[in-house]
Amino acid sequence: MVIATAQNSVKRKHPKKHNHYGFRDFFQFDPDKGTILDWNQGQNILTTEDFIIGLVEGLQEEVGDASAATMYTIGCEWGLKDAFFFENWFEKEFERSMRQTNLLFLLETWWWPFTAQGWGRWEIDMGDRKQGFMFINIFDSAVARTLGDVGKPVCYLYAGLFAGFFTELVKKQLSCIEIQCYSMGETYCKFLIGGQDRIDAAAFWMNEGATARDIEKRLRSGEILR
Amino acid sequence: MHPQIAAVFDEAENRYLKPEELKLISQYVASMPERLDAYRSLRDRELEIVQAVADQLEAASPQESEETLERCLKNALLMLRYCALSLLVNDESLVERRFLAWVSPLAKVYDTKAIDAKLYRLLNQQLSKMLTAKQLSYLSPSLSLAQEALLSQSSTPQMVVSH
Amino acid sequence: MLSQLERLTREIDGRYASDAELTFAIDYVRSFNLRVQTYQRLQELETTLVQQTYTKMRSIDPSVFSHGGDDLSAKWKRDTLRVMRYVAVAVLMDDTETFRERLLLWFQTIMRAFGAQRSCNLTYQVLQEVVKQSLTAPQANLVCPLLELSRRTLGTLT
Amino acid sequence: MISVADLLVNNRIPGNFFTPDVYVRGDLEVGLLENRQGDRLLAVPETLIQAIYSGLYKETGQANRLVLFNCGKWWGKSFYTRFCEQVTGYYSLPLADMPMVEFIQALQECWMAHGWGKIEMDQTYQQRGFLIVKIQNSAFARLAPQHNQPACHLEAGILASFFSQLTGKELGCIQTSCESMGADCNRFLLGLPKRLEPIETMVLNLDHDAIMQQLCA
Repeated sequence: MVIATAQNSVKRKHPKKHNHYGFRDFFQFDPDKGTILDWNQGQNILTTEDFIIGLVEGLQEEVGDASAATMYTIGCEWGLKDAFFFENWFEKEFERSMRQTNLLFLLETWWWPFTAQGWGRWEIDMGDRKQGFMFINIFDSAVARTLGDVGKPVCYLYAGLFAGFFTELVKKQLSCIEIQCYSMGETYCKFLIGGQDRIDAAAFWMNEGATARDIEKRLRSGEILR
Repeated sequence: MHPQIAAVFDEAENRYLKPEELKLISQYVASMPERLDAYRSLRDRELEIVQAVADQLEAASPQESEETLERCLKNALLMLRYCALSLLVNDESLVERRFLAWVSPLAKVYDTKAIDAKLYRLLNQQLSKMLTAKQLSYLSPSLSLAQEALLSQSSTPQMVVSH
Repeated sequence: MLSQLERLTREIDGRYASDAELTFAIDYVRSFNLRVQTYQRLQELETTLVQQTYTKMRSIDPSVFSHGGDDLSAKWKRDTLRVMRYVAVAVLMDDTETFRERLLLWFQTIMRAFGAQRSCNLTYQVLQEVVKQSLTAPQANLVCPLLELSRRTLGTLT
Repeated sequence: MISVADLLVNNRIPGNFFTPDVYVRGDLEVGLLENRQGDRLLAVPETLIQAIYSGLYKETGQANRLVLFNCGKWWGKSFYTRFCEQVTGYYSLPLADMPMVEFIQALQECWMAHGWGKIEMDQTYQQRGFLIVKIQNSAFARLAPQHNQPACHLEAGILASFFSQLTGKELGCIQTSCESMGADCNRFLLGLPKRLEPIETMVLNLDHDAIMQQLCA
């Protein structure tokens, strides 16, 4: 009702409004076309978790264990494309270059559309940025929540998304690994982003049974695989 | 609700409401008690109203099947319910999105325009007997919107897929 | 009120609302005059309230408006005005939920990104005191819960 | 005599279950979307749709079409179940008693509410064992990377699953026209896999009408 009537005009009337992430502000439904556009004029489709399951199961059937790597690659492509998409709307909305913006503010602004699109909330920990790595927590990962408790990390799509986006943002090849997952019985998912050497080290330690906390500690003490 | 009232938060950070905008809200709020009365009357006397319509319609259409009449009456009940809601929140577009978008394509397929026309005449008579002129004036924008939309469309042949 | 009307239209699908479901509308009609008065009062006093809060905060903690040598006063005023104006509309419309969804949840992440929680905590605490001095008790009772919500949402360290 | 009271079920008259502004709601505090049944929804942005195409191409090369079709089949299977649950629950009717017009209309509304475009059934060739499904404004067609053959493999998969379950027969689905190639809409031909076989090669150089002509000659 109400707000839906006004919704199509909000962006037109207030193109520079920043707090536009409520459902009825953010999405514009076109009843003639049967399509949905978001605030930044990107087309969206709504799906249930069946879409994620379909993707995971369909891949499993075709490529077997390579499905994890494939989901990661899809994520990387997503992050890369989204970095360009983001830069475009950010600079229009805020009338300034992405590179002359407070970094934390920039990143919060990047994640807001994902929050509105139902991908869960995040928390970013940049305390170790100078050392070349950082952590992201995701609450209610769409992948892990969908697949349930399977005893190992499953959010390759998110890991790829972060790797792709941050690689483009800092113009340096970065990778990402999920070191704690809702699907391992944890309450939220934790991702480590950094150069390949660190990600390899974390993967190795995880294989040996290290927890996210162990990995954080070892990284902070400067330990790296030889 | 009136789109302008629904939009009060949109400009909140830029400015306070203009006197005429504030007046619009005040007018709506002032009309609220009467709207609520009308809503409650429609709710509490729905069966009485529509039953009277049903009896007259059945008597006036002996050649129509009960199934068809029932379908039309059901749509009329739904229409009245959405019009009542739209009277309450002062938003006719609700009737379009929630009622017409669903019922018009079906009414088209079942081709019930002739019966619907009769039905609406009877229904409107009942309503004008029961509501005050003021209440009727709140109800009629959505009611005429719904009735005109359904009576103005042409019919299409029915689809025949089977399970 | 807006979010309640919206919820009503969502929840009553193909049926009528019960009297209990309509109570909010009756309550709103009853409180409306006070809401308009309060809204207009906030509009009149906007500058004074913000200025008084600013002075009081300065006397409590002079460091709160500077960060690494930058004077944040102008930025603080803009942010505080923004919240105040949303509070005013939320009072008028009796709509805490829309206030939260349209402003607070987003603003919380922004304030955190800039590390402004301590300043926010103080701001919306002092603002409540100032409002209580300048508005009548019934008016302040409509405004302060929203300011307290702002303090808790924007001023809490994670 | 018609009793109006008997027309009501639980004092309700069902309308459009899939009305967009009622069907979907968002909760910004937790960053979640859900439908009116309480199932979680995701808004898949166009950058992800593009990434699915390009990521799969990188990893699986030409096989990406088959992979997408398969993913669609998995998706369609659950979609059918969920859809039937929703409509039978909301309209308080077992599926077998639901008039086909209303079932199809609910599907059309459901399709639109999810932003998947407009879907229509064309039964011209039903006597010959084919059903044509037309979809307009598909995001999968609009965001397709190449424009030399039909691109909506995911949708083809969904439709194959959906109509297989609806009809109780294992059906195949082949796309015969695509918006990405300039067609007015995406056409999907559904039928028994054996009867669809000859079309696989026709699709590469014949348009939809020519295919139907050959098929029904």
